[in-house]
Amino acid sequence: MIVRVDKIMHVSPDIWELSFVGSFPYEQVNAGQFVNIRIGTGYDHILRRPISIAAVDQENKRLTLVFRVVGDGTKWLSGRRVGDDLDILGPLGTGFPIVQGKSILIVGGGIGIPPLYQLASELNEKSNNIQMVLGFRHQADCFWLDRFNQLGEVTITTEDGSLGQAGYVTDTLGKMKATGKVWQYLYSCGPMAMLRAIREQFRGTSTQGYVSLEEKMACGVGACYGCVCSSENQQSAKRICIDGPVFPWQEVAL
Amino acid sequence: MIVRVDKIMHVSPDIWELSFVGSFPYEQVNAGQFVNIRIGTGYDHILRRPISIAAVDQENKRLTLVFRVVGDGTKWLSGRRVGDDLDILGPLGTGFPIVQGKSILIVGGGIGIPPLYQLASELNEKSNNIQMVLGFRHQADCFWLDRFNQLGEVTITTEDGSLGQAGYVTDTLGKMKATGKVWQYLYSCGPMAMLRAIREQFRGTSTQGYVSLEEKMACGVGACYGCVCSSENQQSAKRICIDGPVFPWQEVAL
Amino acid sequence: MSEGNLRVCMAGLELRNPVMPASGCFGFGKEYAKYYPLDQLGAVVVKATTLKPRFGNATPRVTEVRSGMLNAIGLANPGMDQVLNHDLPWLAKHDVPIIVNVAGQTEDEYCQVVAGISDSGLAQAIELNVSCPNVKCGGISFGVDPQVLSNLVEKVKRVSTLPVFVKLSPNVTSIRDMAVAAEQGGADGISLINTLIGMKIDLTTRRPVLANKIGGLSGPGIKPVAIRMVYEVAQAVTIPIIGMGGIYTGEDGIEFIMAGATAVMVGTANFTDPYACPTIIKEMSQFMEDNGIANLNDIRGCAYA
Amino acid sequence: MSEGNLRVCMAGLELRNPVMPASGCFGFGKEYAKYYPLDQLGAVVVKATTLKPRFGNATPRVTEVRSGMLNAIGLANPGMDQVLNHDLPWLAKHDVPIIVNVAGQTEDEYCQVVAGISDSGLAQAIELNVSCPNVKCGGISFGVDPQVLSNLVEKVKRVSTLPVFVKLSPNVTSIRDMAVAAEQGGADGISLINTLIGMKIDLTTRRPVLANKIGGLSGPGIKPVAIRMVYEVAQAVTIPIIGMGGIYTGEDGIEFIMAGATAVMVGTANFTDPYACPTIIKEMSQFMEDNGIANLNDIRGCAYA
Ligand SMILES: Cc1cc2nc3c(=O)[nH]c(=O)nc-3n(C[C@H](O)[C@H](O)[C@H](O)COP(=O)(O)OP(=O)(O)OC[C@H]3O[C@@H](n4cnc5c(N)ncnc54)[C@H](O)[C@@H]3O)c2cc1C
Ligand SMILES: Cc1cc2nc3c(=O)[nH]c(=O)nc-3n(C[C@H](O)[C@H](O)[C@H](O)COP(=O)(O)OP(=O)(O)OC[C@H]3O[C@@H](n4cnc5c(N)ncnc54)[C@H](O)[C@@H]3O)c2cc1C
Ligand SMILES: Cc1cc2nc3c(=O)[nH]c(=O)nc-3n(C[C@H](O)[C@H](O)[C@H](O)COP(=O)(O)O)c2cc1C
Ligand SMILES: Cc1cc2nc3c(=O)[nH]c(=O)nc-3n(C[C@H](O)[C@H](O)[C@H](O)COP(=O)(O)O)c2cc1C
Ligand code: FES
Ligand code: FES
Repeated sequence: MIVRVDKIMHVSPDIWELSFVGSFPYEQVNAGQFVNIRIGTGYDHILRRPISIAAVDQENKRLTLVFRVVGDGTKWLSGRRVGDDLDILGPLGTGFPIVQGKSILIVGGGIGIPPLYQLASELNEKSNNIQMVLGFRHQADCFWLDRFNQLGEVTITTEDGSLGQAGYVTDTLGKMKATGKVWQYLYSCGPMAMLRAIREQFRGTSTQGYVSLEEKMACGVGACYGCVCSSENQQSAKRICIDGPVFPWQEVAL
Repeated sequence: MIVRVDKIMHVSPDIWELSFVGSFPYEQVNAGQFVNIRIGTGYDHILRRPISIAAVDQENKRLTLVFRVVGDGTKWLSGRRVGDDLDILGPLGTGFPIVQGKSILIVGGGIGIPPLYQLASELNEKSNNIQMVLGFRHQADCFWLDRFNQLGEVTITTEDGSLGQAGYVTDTLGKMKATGKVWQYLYSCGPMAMLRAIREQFRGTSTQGYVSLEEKMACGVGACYGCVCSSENQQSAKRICIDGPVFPWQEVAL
Repeated sequence: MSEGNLRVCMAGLELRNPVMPASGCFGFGKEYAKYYPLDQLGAVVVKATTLKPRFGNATPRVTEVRSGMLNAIGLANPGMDQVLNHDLPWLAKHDVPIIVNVAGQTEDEYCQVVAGISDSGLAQAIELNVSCPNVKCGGISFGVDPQVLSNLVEKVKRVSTLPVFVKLSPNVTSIRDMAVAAEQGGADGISLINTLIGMKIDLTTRRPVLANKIGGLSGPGIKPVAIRMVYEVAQAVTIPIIGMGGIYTGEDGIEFIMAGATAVMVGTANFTDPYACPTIIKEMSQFMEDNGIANLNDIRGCAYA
Repeated sequence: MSEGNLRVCMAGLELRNPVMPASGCFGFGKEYAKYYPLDQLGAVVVKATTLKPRFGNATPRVTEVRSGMLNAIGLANPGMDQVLNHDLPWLAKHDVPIIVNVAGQTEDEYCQVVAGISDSGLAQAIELNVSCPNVKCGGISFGVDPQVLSNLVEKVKRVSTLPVFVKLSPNVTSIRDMAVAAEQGGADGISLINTLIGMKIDLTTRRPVLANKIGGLSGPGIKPVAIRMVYEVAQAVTIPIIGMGGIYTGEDGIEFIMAGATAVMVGTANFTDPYACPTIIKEMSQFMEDNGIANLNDIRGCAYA
């Protein structure tokens, strides 16, 4: 479907925030889902680029993405201007389950953080108790901290200690766990190494975890078998674009 | 080189006039030369499109093209707007020789007509006596008639007789020749069939003719041997992009 | 839709139009059924099916290149039993012919799967995939040696009551020899082309992007190779040809028909635009109307006829 | 220019950088000398030269396709005598190595031209074109049969005092077999790839666009096939490889080096931008600097090493 760019701005030196308006099934969005974006109009870029839904504004019928410029596609996207058309598909995939009245830990790393904003918003509305640990490389990479702060207790980590706790999110998680704190649910999105480490940290605990995975995609709708991950227990493949990107962490091989 | 679009307008339903300004060796242009235009910026269209120089305004450093939309490239070109950049090479090729104080017949057909305007302008400055026969399909296809009228005596032909003489330019040429009129030089640009017919009409006369040829081009600079025509006398190939597009009519096989 | 000018009959199959999704680019149909009714299609061609379930290659399995993409899926599929018990029954509820793409590592495996599909009564045709470049010994030898191919087709034909299309690899010196071999083996039709073998290297990691290193090149960039092969094969065999490779528009589809194809398949374009197939059908029909062509037979192979 | 990080030595040739125009895409050098000094190039590779002058095929000979072009020039060239008397002497005045691309229809013809070029002292290397898809019997059989190729190379080597690069056709089942055959015949290096065979049909005339019907596909769209072939051949032979096919940027050039090429050629990109070669040289040098790579040897073949 064709939507219209409504806002586009830097939120850190190489990270952009883009909002669009126009006919889109905003009401169907679940936190953790993504949209698949057509890059250009010719034949130079024939694969769409998946970007997570960072925030949806039901009232104003407006959807916001946050993305890092890493290659041609995201560069093109960052060059859109207010009023430009955008050809998108979505919402795609299976998002995070939204629980009610629980104690929750949300852990995000880098460009995995955007969908956690929509997640925290939805969880916040369902009277959950939310604690967040968000990891960035440097202070300069941080974005949307004020927004996240409105939804729960946020701990920032930076690899170089330029803001918040120094080190990786897992260092901070270790300290938090050491205080005896227990969470019923853990939601996480970020680099594979981070997801793997977190699951290790919580192995044997009662915490139920959900992780959002990434893989290069061709179709984005489950048709090409390009984006699979293997499941922990069975031999069968899971397609990240349709069975995920969010999976209960016991169900997938990280 | 990069030039800037300065004017773009329809001159008939599918024919456009485009002017550009910017650094270009305007003073080096000879009537009959062409520019080679980059279409788009990506990899969808990797071959430049050759378009004849229709008019050059030395004073205002401005060059004008007239082209018909026949495919993707010319469609793209017709979508340029004032202020847009254009990546062009030129002036390319060998143009018409400019004689002085002679009696001259200029014959053009369809989209072969534009370069004849620059030709007539240059010949007009050299005190030549210029007669022109310009053939179009319908009245609606005609363009620049007022401009041509300022440079000599113009006869229009249309295939359906909707303007001027009905029929082909060769019909009109036949009638003109029948009056006993003789021209020292004949310059022509248009469909191959027209050029061939005209040369036949003037075979055995003292008229020295020059024809401007077209062929699909890749490099436009003489390097690929894509655009050849064979010479009448020798076996060797002539490259239309560099040895032409203008040739003395006895030198090429039409 | 009333694209009457697109009706084709091929190897005994009556198709309302010649446009079908290419194997591997349309799953088992379910995914795109969300976007439009599948009965608009000429047929549905499903993912390569093998005897046993296959996970396929390690990821990344797909990557974009200029005017195309590379894939090294590695014949991932849930295996024949699952396909027969779940995927085909679901698809068969739609009013559209089903073509099952079959892959194997041995003649025996091919025959078992073909027999299973054929006996099930759930499909209308078989497409024999002898050209997957992404699986070691995954049929590729069947796709490069005319004699081996001819033998395979003969054996498969014996166990099939359905028409069998043989899908050829373009990665051969003579596509004509392969097509003739398939015809001699008894094939009811030829599908071509599968992907060209390609590679992309990541300048940051300094390694091939795909975990499998090499992958199959598909998309707009390969169309000229595909058109040439259809043109060449159409003059060498009498059985129908299903042409594919980079079809993105109705005009692309028409170009394949003019080159000699009876039907066409659309692969990569589905990823760029999920509505690619219905759009191409409309555009092909429009071209026919605009040019006063009543039936595709009137232009089939006109480029060489 | 001080692209010291691009210096390469190959088959005894010292090149200031590994970037040269591909044969047939740069005439005999004169045309592009108007755009920049030729001594910026690693070498100049001239149009295929044959014993006698050749007019080549009928026109149209070139046409654009998505992300590429088709050509069927048909080895148009002024013939060896003219090349030796006019074109090479002009080029030889420049401080840049000259590689002459040689084509023929018989072993004898190849040998005569190679001997003529070699004896003239006007060139620094020979590139044996055994892969032109646009000429009937125009060398293509040399390009598809390993034994025939090996014999040809052996004979040519006997009459040449210059290093001989063998330019392979990608239109074969096994590029590796062809490369190994060339090496066994005594080749000093391998150039690859020449064009893929393709076709485009004009929907209005309903005939192939090119007068020759088929043509060679070049440009950005073929790069993945070329990279794969360089990668494959680099592991099969010990002689240097000149890689080409769709190089448009410095990163493309680097990708070929990582795949195993020692040098690269730039063809179609010259038509899109006459400054393509010097731009690519600058960009490759910049990549080296940005990534702290002192010498191309440090990344050559790193994708498989
Ligand atoms: C479900 C999902 C949600 C995503 N959400 C976001 C998001 O909210 N914000 C954001 O900035 N990015 C997100 N990504 C990653 C984003 O899709 C890629 O960064 C983007 O496709 C790169 O395109 P490109 O053309 O700019 O780069 P390319 O030139 O294609 O590649 C540049 C780099 O990006 C990597 N890359 C390419 N495609 C993908 C992909 N599909 N997944 C992961 N890495 C890729 C490549 O390996 C390469 O290192 C998401 C990916 C997935 C699968
Ligand atoms: C020296 C020269 C001067 C020219 N001057 C003009 C001019 O002043 N005005 C003008 O309108 N056109 C001119 N042309 C023709 C113009 O170059 C083509 O119409 C244009 O390249 C078509 O590009 P396209 O992408 O729109 O069409 P395509 O999709 O490339 O082709 C559409 C149609 O145009 C024809 N065509 C494509 N390329 C050429 C070509 N190089 N020469 C001739 N026909 C071609 C094709 O055969 C086809 O029928 C000139 C051509 C040459 C060689
Ligand atoms: C992701 C992907 C998966 C594919 N899987 C199969 C397959 O399972 N069996 C098969 O015969 N061809 C397979 N193909 C090849 C396509 O069916 C088709 O032959 C090829 O992609 C060329 O068409 P296109 O350019 O329209 O994509 C696959 C192609 C892609 C891109
Ligand atoms: C117009 C044209 C003419 C060519 N002529 C020759 C030739 O004479 N000899 C040769 O070996 N290769 C010839 N080639 C092939 C190129 O040298 C090169 O191998 C091929 O185009 C792939 O590189 P590219 O994609 O950078 O163009 C020609 C290519 C083109 C486009
Ligand atoms: S991207 Fe195609 S199945 Fe997920
Ligand atoms: S277009 Fe290349 S020689 Fe004329």
